[in-house]
Amino acid sequence: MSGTVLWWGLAALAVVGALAVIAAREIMRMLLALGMFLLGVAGLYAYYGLQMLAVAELFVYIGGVLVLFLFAITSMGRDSEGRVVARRLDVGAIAVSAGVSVVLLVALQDALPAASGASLTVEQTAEALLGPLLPLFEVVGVLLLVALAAALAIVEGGDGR
Amino acid sequence: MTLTALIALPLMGAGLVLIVGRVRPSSARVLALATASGSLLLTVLAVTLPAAISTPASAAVPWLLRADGLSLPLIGLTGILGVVAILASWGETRRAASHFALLLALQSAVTTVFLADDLILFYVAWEAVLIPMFFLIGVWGHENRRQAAMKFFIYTFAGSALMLVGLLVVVFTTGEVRMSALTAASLAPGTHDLVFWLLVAGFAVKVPVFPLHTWLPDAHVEAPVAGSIMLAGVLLKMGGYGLLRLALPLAPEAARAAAPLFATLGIIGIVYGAFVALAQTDLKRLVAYSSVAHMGFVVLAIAIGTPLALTAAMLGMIAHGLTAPLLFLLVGQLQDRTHTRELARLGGLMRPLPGWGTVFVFASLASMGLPGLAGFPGELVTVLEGYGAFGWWMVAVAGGIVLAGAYTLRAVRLVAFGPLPAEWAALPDLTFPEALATVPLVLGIVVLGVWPSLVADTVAPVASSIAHALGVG
Amino acid sequence: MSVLRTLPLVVVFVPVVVACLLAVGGRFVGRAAPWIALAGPLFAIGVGTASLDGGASGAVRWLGVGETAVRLGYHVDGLAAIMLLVVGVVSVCVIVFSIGYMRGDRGYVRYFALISLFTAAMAGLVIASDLVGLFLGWELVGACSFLLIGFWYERPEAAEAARKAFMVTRVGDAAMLVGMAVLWRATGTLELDAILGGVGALAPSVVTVAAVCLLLGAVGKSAQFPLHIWLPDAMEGPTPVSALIHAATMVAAGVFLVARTWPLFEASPEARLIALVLGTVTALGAATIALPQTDIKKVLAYSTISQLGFMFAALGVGAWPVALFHLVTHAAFKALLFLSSGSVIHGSGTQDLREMGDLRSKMPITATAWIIGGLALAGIPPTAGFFSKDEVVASVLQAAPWAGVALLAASVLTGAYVARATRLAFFGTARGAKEVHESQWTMTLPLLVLAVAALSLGLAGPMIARALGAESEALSLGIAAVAVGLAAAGAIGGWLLAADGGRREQALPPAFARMWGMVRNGYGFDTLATNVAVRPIAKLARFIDEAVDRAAIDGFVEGLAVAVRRAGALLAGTMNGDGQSYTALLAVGVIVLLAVTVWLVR
Amino acid sequence: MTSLVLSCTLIGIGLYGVLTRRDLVAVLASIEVMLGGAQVLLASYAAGVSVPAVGEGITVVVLATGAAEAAIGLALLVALVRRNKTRTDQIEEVRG
Repeated sequence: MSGTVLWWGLAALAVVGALAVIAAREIMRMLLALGMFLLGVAGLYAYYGLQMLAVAELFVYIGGVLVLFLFAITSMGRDSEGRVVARRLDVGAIAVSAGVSVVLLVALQDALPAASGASLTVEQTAEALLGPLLPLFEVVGVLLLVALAAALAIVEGGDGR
Repeated sequence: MTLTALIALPLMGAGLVLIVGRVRPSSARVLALATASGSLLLTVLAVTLPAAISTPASAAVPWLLRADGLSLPLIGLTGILGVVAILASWGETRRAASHFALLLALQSAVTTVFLADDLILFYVAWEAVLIPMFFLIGVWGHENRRQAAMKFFIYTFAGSALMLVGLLVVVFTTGEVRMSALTAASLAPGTHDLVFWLLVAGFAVKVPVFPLHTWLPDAHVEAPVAGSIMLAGVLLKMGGYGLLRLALPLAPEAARAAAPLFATLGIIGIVYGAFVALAQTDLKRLVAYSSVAHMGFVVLAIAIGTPLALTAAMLGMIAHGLTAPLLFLLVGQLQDRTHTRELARLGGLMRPLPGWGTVFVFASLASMGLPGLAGFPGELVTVLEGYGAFGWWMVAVAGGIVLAGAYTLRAVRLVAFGPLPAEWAALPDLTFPEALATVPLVLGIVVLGVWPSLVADTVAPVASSIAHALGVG
Repeated sequence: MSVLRTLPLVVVFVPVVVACLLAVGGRFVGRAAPWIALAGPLFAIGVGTASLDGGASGAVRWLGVGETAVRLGYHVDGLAAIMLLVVGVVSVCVIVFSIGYMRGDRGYVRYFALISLFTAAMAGLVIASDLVGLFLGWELVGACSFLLIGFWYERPEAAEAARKAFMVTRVGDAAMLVGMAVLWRATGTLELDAILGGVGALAPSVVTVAAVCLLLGAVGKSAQFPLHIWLPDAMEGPTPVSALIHAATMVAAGVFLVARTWPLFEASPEARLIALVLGTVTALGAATIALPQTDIKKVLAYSTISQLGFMFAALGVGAWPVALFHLVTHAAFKALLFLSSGSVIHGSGTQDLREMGDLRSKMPITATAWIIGGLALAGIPPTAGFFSKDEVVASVLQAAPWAGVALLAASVLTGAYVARATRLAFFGTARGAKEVHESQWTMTLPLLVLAVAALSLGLAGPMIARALGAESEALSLGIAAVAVGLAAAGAIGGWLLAADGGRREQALPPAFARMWGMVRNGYGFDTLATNVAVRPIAKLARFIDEAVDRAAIDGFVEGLAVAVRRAGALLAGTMNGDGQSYTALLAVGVIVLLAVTVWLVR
Repeated sequence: MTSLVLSCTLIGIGLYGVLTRRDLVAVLASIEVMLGGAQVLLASYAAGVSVPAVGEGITVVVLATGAAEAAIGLALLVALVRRNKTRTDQIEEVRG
């Protein structure tokens, strides 16, 4: 019983966070909302027994991405401060996004296997990553490296076009 | 092997003319004329000595060519018009080399259409014809040539797209690509109607069958003289040839079922074309609509379907292939002098231009079907056989013939006869090349008018086999 | 002579060759053109005389598939021989006459080339042994008439008249074509002896329809009511042309056609009745119109229409040999009258009777020639006209009294307009301003030849009847006397009418004068025909061109193009640079795709 | 099944954010939200995969790509800031 209550709590946390992100008036408040959302997600990972992933989420997203956002915002300079204007309630967008989620729901509802309650310890994950999934892990490394280089290229070479 | 040569010679000539044209523009037209005359000679050889043209279906030659009673007269006509078109453009100076090259390429493509025995080659050649024609109208045309060229291209292209679907249905359901091997039986039972109407869509636009004709006047009015000659002379015949070669033999029941519709469209074409021609103020548009009327006869003859009627259809096509180009040639020569085609401004031209005037009256009489000239045999037999097939509708056709006389005589009255306006008093009569260009057509019209069985006997066997397939013969 | 019998086709080929020769080598030939052009008609006379009692025949396969074939052939029987003679003699006279008449004309050589071509076409028409050959000649004769009426093409009236003539005759020709189609369907061939031999086997309706169609063709060509309106206008052509084509040969082709296909008409009472009615109406009507004419050629034109009406009436009652006899005599004296009027026009410089007067003092030969022709036309013995017209009136009176009486009335009128024209032109006081002179020998000689013919042909009746294979009845004196009496009475009336130079005619009471003018205008039939036929067709043509072709069909096609272009523009509008609208579109795409896959998978 | 509903709602919310927010940063944040939604779904079933570790491994990969994407997005943001265009409607080079 307590498990489901926890799940609902985390889910609520994530959903409220998400809503706050898209509705936030002020940019800093949006970032906080994003953080809340990411916390919810990390909690859900933990709930599903993926401890390693939960921890990774905390470090990479909340620690890394959120900071990146902060950095980007501060470097955006004065004028964008605190003036995050959201469009009026756009009915068309609501329809589209609701449509997408409903369609996804219908499409995937019987496609997924039954959710299992098993949980994964960090050791098991470590063995998997360094064992059969080693090439996968390497690829991930390369991916991140490329992303880094690209980011630098864009920022540095930006004005050169 | 001469069949392949028939196609290759003009094509090579075109290439040569392009090259030579760059170096010495003046000699381009001479070389073009030489090539055209060479291919005409070859055509005459092919027509007179059937033995010489047996093309073994050797592996070496990937595509298959075949010439029989249906295609021989048409390639003969193409050969003649090739020479006439080049003579008609003798005075062309703007980018002459590519002009003549395009004319030769057009002639080669049209000859391929008439000789192709392979469905795919037939389609490729059919589309290939559009390209030089498009450029001929688009580049060397008159005022709003681009719009006319575009309309011509898209209209015929749309039709031939449907035709392609039809051809593909045939190829895939029967697996057979060679026309000579294809018969109605080889087609899967269900596909007859589908194939028939798809093929007819492409051919009907080309003929043109009423009401798919509105591209013709615009194309003709804007096209240069040589373009009009080839367009009226042979391009329209590709539609008729397609109907006789493919649509009728492959789907006889559908053809017979559609005969009344085609007859009606044909008769409407005759009367409608005549009426509209009667109201024209532009001489070239008038001749274009007369083509619609003449092709109405061909459509009616095909709809009748008896062996004699199909032969009459062929005769009608060859006759129109001589009279219409002659008229367009004359109108072109007139426009070179008076720079106008408005009937209202012309008049009494027989006085300053006796040579041109005489040929114009001759061509008009031929175009209105005067017995003794090319148009008469086809129209006579169409009415004779038509009464058997469609009864009192022939009165409408006879009315059409009278109307043909009406608009032709009106044109003669407004252009050649009557008082001579002062501005045309000093017009120069025909020069030697211009007169020479008319000679092959005039001779052809007289010979075909006096001795129609020259063409009829070659067409007869094929016509009776088609009619037999239709169950009418 | 016998070699000519075996080679009848020479009557067609020689003039054609001559015509081409003159057309091409015109400049070199120059003044010798007429003498060369004589070759054709002389051969026609040769073959005609040689084949009087039956000539050669032959046929060739013209156009066909397997056994169904259209054959073209010739057969010179008595009828053809007579026609060849008529064509030949009149052509010779006309050509010789034209030497003087056409001298100095720019188109001198072209004129003789066309005359030669015409002779060829007429000969071809006459000797054809099948309907296609006949139709070939028939239309070519029409074309030559078009070119000759419009010979002085610069004059708008001539150009208009030429077009009108060819158009009206082509209406008749179209009917003929339908008739040929009917016969082709019924008998599978167009050869005359096959058709005429098998008339008995044909269904009555087929025979009647075919006969009526052919009759319509004849009515068009012989300018019978209602297709007569082109002949008076055809007078715009040179007078020798009027003499040859519009008096003797072409207009007689209609009568020849009915005679040639007589078994068909014999089997169809309805067709004969139509011929009788049309003939009688035309004979009487045209005679009334001829009376008030002021142009000498118009008088003769309406007179020709009237005389042809006589022949059609004779055909209507079945007396075709009599009609042929009258055709021959009419050809002679009408050609004579036309050529005389030509000489008068050439000499006095005018065609208007009111500007002539007392021409006999200056132009004695022409005057005598005209008078002989006039007597023949009126049917006064001993001229040929008396014999032939008498037989026509006699046979018609016997078969259809009402028609006979009408023809007698027409004879009265004929006498009247001949006398009136004669007095106005040749007697009384000279009213013309120009100096009048007699024509040279080349013009007066043909007049004399034709005058002799007009006098002597009456006796040729039995010979012609024998050539046609029919027995000739004896002359019924009673009717002859009545006819001559009436004609004489008419003549006196006409003579008085033309008193003191035609001023009495102008001094008529207003009511009568207006009616006189209306009759001169051909009862306004010409304007009626234009309003009923020509103008509506032109209006319909314009309507079809503008409304149907340009607006409806072309509009649809152009509209299609515009619609496609506008649809394209609409779609392009969505690419407005707003990244987010792109994502929205992308999302919509995703929804649709997923929905479809889900729907399909289920 | 419930995780699917959650994930779909999160994706929907994220999408709404992407479509409506004018500010680039907000758009990027919304993209993060959508990504998070997807990852939750993946996580809920990761354990259920036959070889548990593989499920885990895949989620790590997804996590990594998410991070990489965020990095690129922010880099773009910085570049755009340098050209002082921070509003979505100011970027018009893609106009058709």
